Amino acid sequence: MNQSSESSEQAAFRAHCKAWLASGLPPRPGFRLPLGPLEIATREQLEYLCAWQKAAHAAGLVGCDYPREYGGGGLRDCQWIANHELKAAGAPFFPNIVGLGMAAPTIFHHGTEAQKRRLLPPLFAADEIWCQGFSEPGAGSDLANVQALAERDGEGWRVNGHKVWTTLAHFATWMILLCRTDRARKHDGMTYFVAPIRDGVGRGVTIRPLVKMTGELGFNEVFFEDYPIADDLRLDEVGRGWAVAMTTLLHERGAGSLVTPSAGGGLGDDSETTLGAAGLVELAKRSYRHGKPASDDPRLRDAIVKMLIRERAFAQNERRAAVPALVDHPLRLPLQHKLTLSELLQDTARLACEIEGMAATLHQTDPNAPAGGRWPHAYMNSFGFTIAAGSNEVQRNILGERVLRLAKSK
Amino acid sequence: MNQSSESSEQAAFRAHCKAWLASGLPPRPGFRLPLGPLEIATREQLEYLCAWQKAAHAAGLVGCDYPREYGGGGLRDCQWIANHELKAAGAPFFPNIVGLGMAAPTIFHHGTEAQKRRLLPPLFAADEIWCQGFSEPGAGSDLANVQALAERDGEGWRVNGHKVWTTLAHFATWMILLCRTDRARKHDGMTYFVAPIRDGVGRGVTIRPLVKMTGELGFNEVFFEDYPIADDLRLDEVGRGWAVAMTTLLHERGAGSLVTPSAGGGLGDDSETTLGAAGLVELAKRSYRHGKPASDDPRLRDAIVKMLIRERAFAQNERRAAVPALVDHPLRLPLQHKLTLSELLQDTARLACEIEGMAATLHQTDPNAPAGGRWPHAYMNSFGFTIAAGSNEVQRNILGERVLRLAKSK
Amino acid sequence: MTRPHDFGFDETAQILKGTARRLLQDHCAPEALHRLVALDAGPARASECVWDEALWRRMLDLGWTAVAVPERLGGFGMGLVAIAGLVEELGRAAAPSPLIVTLCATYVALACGPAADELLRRIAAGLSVSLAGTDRRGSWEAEHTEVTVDANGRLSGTAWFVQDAGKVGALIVKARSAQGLGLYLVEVDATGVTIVQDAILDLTRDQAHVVLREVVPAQVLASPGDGARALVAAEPAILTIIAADMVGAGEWQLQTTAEYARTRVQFERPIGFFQAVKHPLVDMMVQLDAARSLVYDAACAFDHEPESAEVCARMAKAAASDAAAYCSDRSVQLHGGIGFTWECFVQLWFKRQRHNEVLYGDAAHQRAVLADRLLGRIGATA
Amino acid sequence: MTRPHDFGFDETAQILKGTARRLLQDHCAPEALHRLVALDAGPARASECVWDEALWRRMLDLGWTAVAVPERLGGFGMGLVAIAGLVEELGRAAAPSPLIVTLCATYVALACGPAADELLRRIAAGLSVSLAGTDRRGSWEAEHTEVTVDANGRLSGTAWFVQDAGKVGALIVKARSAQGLGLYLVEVDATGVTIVQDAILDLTRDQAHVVLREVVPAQVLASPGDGARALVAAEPAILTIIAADMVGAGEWQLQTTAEYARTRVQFERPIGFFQAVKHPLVDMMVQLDAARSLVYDAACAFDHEPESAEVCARMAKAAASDAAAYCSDRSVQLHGGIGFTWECFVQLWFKRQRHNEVLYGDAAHQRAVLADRLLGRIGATA
Repeated sequence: MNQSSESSEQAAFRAHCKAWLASGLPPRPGFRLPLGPLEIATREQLEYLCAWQKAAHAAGLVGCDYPREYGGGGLRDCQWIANHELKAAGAPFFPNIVGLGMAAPTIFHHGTEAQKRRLLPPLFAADEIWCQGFSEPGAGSDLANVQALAERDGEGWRVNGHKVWTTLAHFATWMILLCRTDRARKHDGMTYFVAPIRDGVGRGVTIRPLVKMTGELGFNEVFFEDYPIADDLRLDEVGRGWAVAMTTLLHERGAGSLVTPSAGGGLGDDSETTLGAAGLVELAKRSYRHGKPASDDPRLRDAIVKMLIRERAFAQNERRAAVPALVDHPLRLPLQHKLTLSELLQDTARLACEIEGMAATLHQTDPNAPAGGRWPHAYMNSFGFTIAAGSNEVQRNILGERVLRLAKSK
Repeated sequence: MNQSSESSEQAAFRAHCKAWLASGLPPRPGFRLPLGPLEIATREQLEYLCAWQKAAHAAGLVGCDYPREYGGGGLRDCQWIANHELKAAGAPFFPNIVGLGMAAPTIFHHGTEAQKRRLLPPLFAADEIWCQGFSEPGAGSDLANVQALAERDGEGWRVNGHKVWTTLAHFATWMILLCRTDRARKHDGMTYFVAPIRDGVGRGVTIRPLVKMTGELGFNEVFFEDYPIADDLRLDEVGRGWAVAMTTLLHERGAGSLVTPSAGGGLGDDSETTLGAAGLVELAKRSYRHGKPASDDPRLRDAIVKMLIRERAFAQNERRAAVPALVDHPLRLPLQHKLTLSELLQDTARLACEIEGMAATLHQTDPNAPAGGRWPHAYMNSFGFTIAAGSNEVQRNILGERVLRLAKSK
Repeated sequence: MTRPHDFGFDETAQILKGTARRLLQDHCAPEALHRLVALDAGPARASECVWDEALWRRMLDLGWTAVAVPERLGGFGMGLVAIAGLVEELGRAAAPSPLIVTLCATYVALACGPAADELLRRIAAGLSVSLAGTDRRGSWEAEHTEVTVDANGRLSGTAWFVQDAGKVGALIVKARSAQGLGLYLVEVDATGVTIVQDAILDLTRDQAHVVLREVVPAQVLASPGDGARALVAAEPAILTIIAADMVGAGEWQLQTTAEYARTRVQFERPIGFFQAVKHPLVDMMVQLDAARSLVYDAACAFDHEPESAEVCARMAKAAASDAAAYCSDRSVQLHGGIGFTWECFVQLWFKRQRHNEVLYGDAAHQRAVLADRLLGRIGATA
Repeated sequence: MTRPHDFGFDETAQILKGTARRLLQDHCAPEALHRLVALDAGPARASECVWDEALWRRMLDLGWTAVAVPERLGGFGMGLVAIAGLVEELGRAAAPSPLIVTLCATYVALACGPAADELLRRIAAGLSVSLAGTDRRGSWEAEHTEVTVDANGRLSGTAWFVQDAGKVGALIVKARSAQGLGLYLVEVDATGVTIVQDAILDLTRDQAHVVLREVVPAQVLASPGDGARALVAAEPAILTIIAADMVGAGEWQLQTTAEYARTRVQFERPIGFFQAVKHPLVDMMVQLDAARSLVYDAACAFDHEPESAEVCARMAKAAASDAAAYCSDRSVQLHGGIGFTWECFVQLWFKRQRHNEVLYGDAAHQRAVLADRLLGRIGATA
């Protein structure tokens, strides 16, 4: 597929991606791959996926738009091309999701030269995994209420506090860590650190897994007790933590200027390993309602087609977001990204359960569970996505306030 | 239908209703009846309906639970029986809707003996029609913001202000009128009057019809300029207007202790004159989709049955509201009345338009408009109901705050 | 027959409901329930049958298996309206027990006539019974059983999705023969019966498929050809019972989520201040109230006006399934991060509701059947 | 063919869209439009054809009927992506004109081959044309026309729901004969043509049924048997154009309602403070953006990848119809009492959107056809 509006650099890069992907994909593993980075459960899954990210990085498909001195590819506006080709090739996802999507752009925009040179290359290569330390029991949607306290201690800092919902913490080398450094101030009383938490375990850091409602792991609680952190691991100035965190969240919500490296999630077999609407079509053909295939039920057909339309619209929104003449407000489409994607995934999974009928009662360990029991689990896991990174209720506030200029609700 | 839990008084009353209704219904008029009190457009419609209410009152079916000295029937807990039998008989509605539903219970609870004896009998007999003067351009959902000013003027009062959405004002003898009497106070700076507005026309009262989005009349604006009102037309004390208005709204929202006299709206032919879900079934059988009857489209069948279920649930809520052992909170069901009914009517009308397809583009004056073009009009008119008497957004606040004890949103 | 305006929900029904509320508050509070059924979050938990047998003995002491059994057979002969009140409380507590399946089975037995008198006596005395006859596709329709009767009256085949099979003493099995559908009582320990526990999501019940190999039934409840009629007669009661469970469970979800919204503070406000929290809570309440009124309507119709019982029961099941789906979804979302964890109690009700939603046909299935009744079958108009 | 990542929305398309925005702001502002079409609220208004012919002449001066006509026939030969941008602006302004029907007719003519060259030349020069061939049930499907051709090539029958019939100079009529469907150009003033204005709700267009009695067509555009193919080829463009109209109109509804929410004060706050107002506005935006992206996707597919044009166009029409329905509903509700009046401008867009929703098949119709394409026809799996 030749793209009429591509620069010659982009065209050459696309050709390179295609060529490399034709032979660069890893062989299927001998074990089941998780459905997404949040579901990585075993070390063997992690190692397989890290090896894959490392190889893709070596081939120039990860971090293409970052400068070369930071481990990037030194290109311009090429990551989306790599993502597109990765997806088309059915490549597995990259495991360092917090690193690529949140830490990298934040370090790039707010880090010192030394921090960028130290932290970014192993991040892109998946040599160092990252996790996020923002949420706390009392600071979920209301992030400005962060209480974890970093106090001056000689040259450095000492941290006490309690973070929750830290994905991948048990595998991570680094954490992006938002702390309060001034109790008297709210938004400008916070400071942003990058914390080497793996080294901290046993020296002030305790990581405890949180069990999800599915019974699976994936999130953690992290407790800090007099945990020491050097001042050169502070990102940007003291008291600027809120502004830095906004950079992180802008990118997490898909609204940042740097495109996050991403891939499909499967290895070619869509209906087996993805949670897209195409899976609904397959499922409906194998399920029964009123003694006939569920795919013949006009009501379900209508509902499935609605999902196929929403899925295509999501992709076309991404496409249109890159065409300035068809965009009214620069944040209007990017800020919808997480909202629409999370609700699409949730509604798709809910519909799949409806298609399954009685069989949706089965746990994924039951041999008769359709599609390996992944849909009811996906439905439950989808709440992680509609709640996390600012619940969708908060997302709607942000869209209403920043794009439609409505009065602030809080 | 014999009701096991009825008192002997109730049973006798039910028998009386049945017997009278067997012959007491008026003959079909030679003109089209409006779909509801808000749609009364001509004097001949009004006169026909007033004559009917007068006859029903004379027969004891209107105001049954009010004392005899106020023109009532002196019975206990019988109005719902009359309403049930009226509906079953397919009786037309009563035109004095603001009088019966809002003014009567308010006067009964807050009026002086003299006010009750003077105002209630002609209200029940439809000799005097009532309208409501609450809303203003700046006080819609936020009723406490009423600005119409009543100032002391000798023995009486002088009113200046601007009321909107006053149904039936052009036919009304009386208006329930909420005014500000103290600019320095909000909720306790209001006073409630009953105003003889027909007599006031040309003497400080100007009534201007408001045209609805359908092009029909039904609402009015009323302007007061130095309009004099006697002090004996004040209801309850000066400054108690908000409390009195809450009694009115409680009854308007269906949550009052006195049941409002009501009837069906048709004359036996449901599908022609009502806006219920049964009309959807008929419509679907006469409409076509994909070259087949719309009633054969499984998706529409599903949607129609949803409406039939909601309609039955609404009626069963009314039934359950009278069974204390099956009610958790005294206001929980009554406060849902207006919310669920208005959304049921709106969704029913919207679905009807979908069933009609292209023919839903036709105005009711087009000879080819299905069902006389009433459904698209009903859809538009339904917003009057979802917006009026406290928009449904405000209704949800009230339910959340009063029944679920959530923090106040305003 | 007449339909009482108060649904026939009389003082006896109130007492039964009140007793149930108190017993379950005392012995099946959410903390205790979570400790009992959710101690282990591992996947092996999914195929276990965990319940409180001491609580079950208390229920038996109170005679709850006897409530629907006629007095002449040793029961209390209460109407479905009273049973609905009891089941609401079981749902509110999300109580694991074989009571609900036994109540459903009781209505099937009641529809079988004198042949089931003996079974009803045993139920009144404490026998727990489940229904077995759903096919592998999850269809409960009479014709869809995979169990057959041979010429010697022995049963073979598999009954799928048998509820609380791990807790009951006997099964009412639907089986086909050339003469039509029959209903058979099978003791769970009879020769040739294998109960294979399914791994399921709901922690408050168990489910199994039951493999029958030339099983000699303990009793014939309905002869071949008579079974379908009995099932059709009992179905409105079964649907109403499941709907009552969902309405009770939904009320727990509503009240628990409202309590969280009153106490959880974000942005310096209890989150119930925000309409994005308040209005969904109100919508949960509105949907639940509609479903609850339809449950009592359906129960009352079953007791007093059998000709409209099926339509009313399907309406109740459809409304309750939709309400349960919405309440489950919002109870997790509005609890935010904590609602998404194993340790939070909402997951227990979420999973019970998801399970009940699909039992004996989900909302869309009920509406499809209702459409046939209320709009005529497809093709009838053309 | 290739599909440009930017939909092929080039500088020419930007200029066309920008010019349209400015022209309509100047000559079809909401106040002027309301004065023009809503001066009279009486029922007689419903069957009148009211429009601004001076504005139409400006549009003609700008060559807007020529945009889709190939250069060799005197047009500008622009792609559907550019046309979509133009139509978005017509929708945003709710402009009454025969331009949209003429653009739709242009795509039918383009699909007819050389036989329609003359017609396309006339369109480029300013002829306005509408499509006639919907049956009384509102079906646009090729086989459903009620007009027939006799052996002498004369047309008889009624074409229903003809859009803007009171404004155009000619009609493209679908007519059946034993040989199949043909397409015919009929001048509106030809002998035997009676245009009967329907009474409709939308004030920004007119609609009629056209009665033909042995009408001699001005031209045969597609011979009997060739008409269906041309209609099928043009349909994706027609659906995309109507969807673009809805997306533009929806954006007006969104911005106007948001402005109201920023300025209307209740409870001492601009009502946009309340999430019950804010969140529906955001949902309007989300639905509109999805539809808008699908419109450009569909237009681009039509221009560059015809094999996927139908699926993309139906997706766009479905999404735009749903977005239009939601935006219309909420624009009235969130305006409160004032939104419910004739004098408030929102009623004009509300009615235009309701009309567009059902044109050429509503959202559910499009999804039913899409299901056949994407899931296979019913019965294909069994």
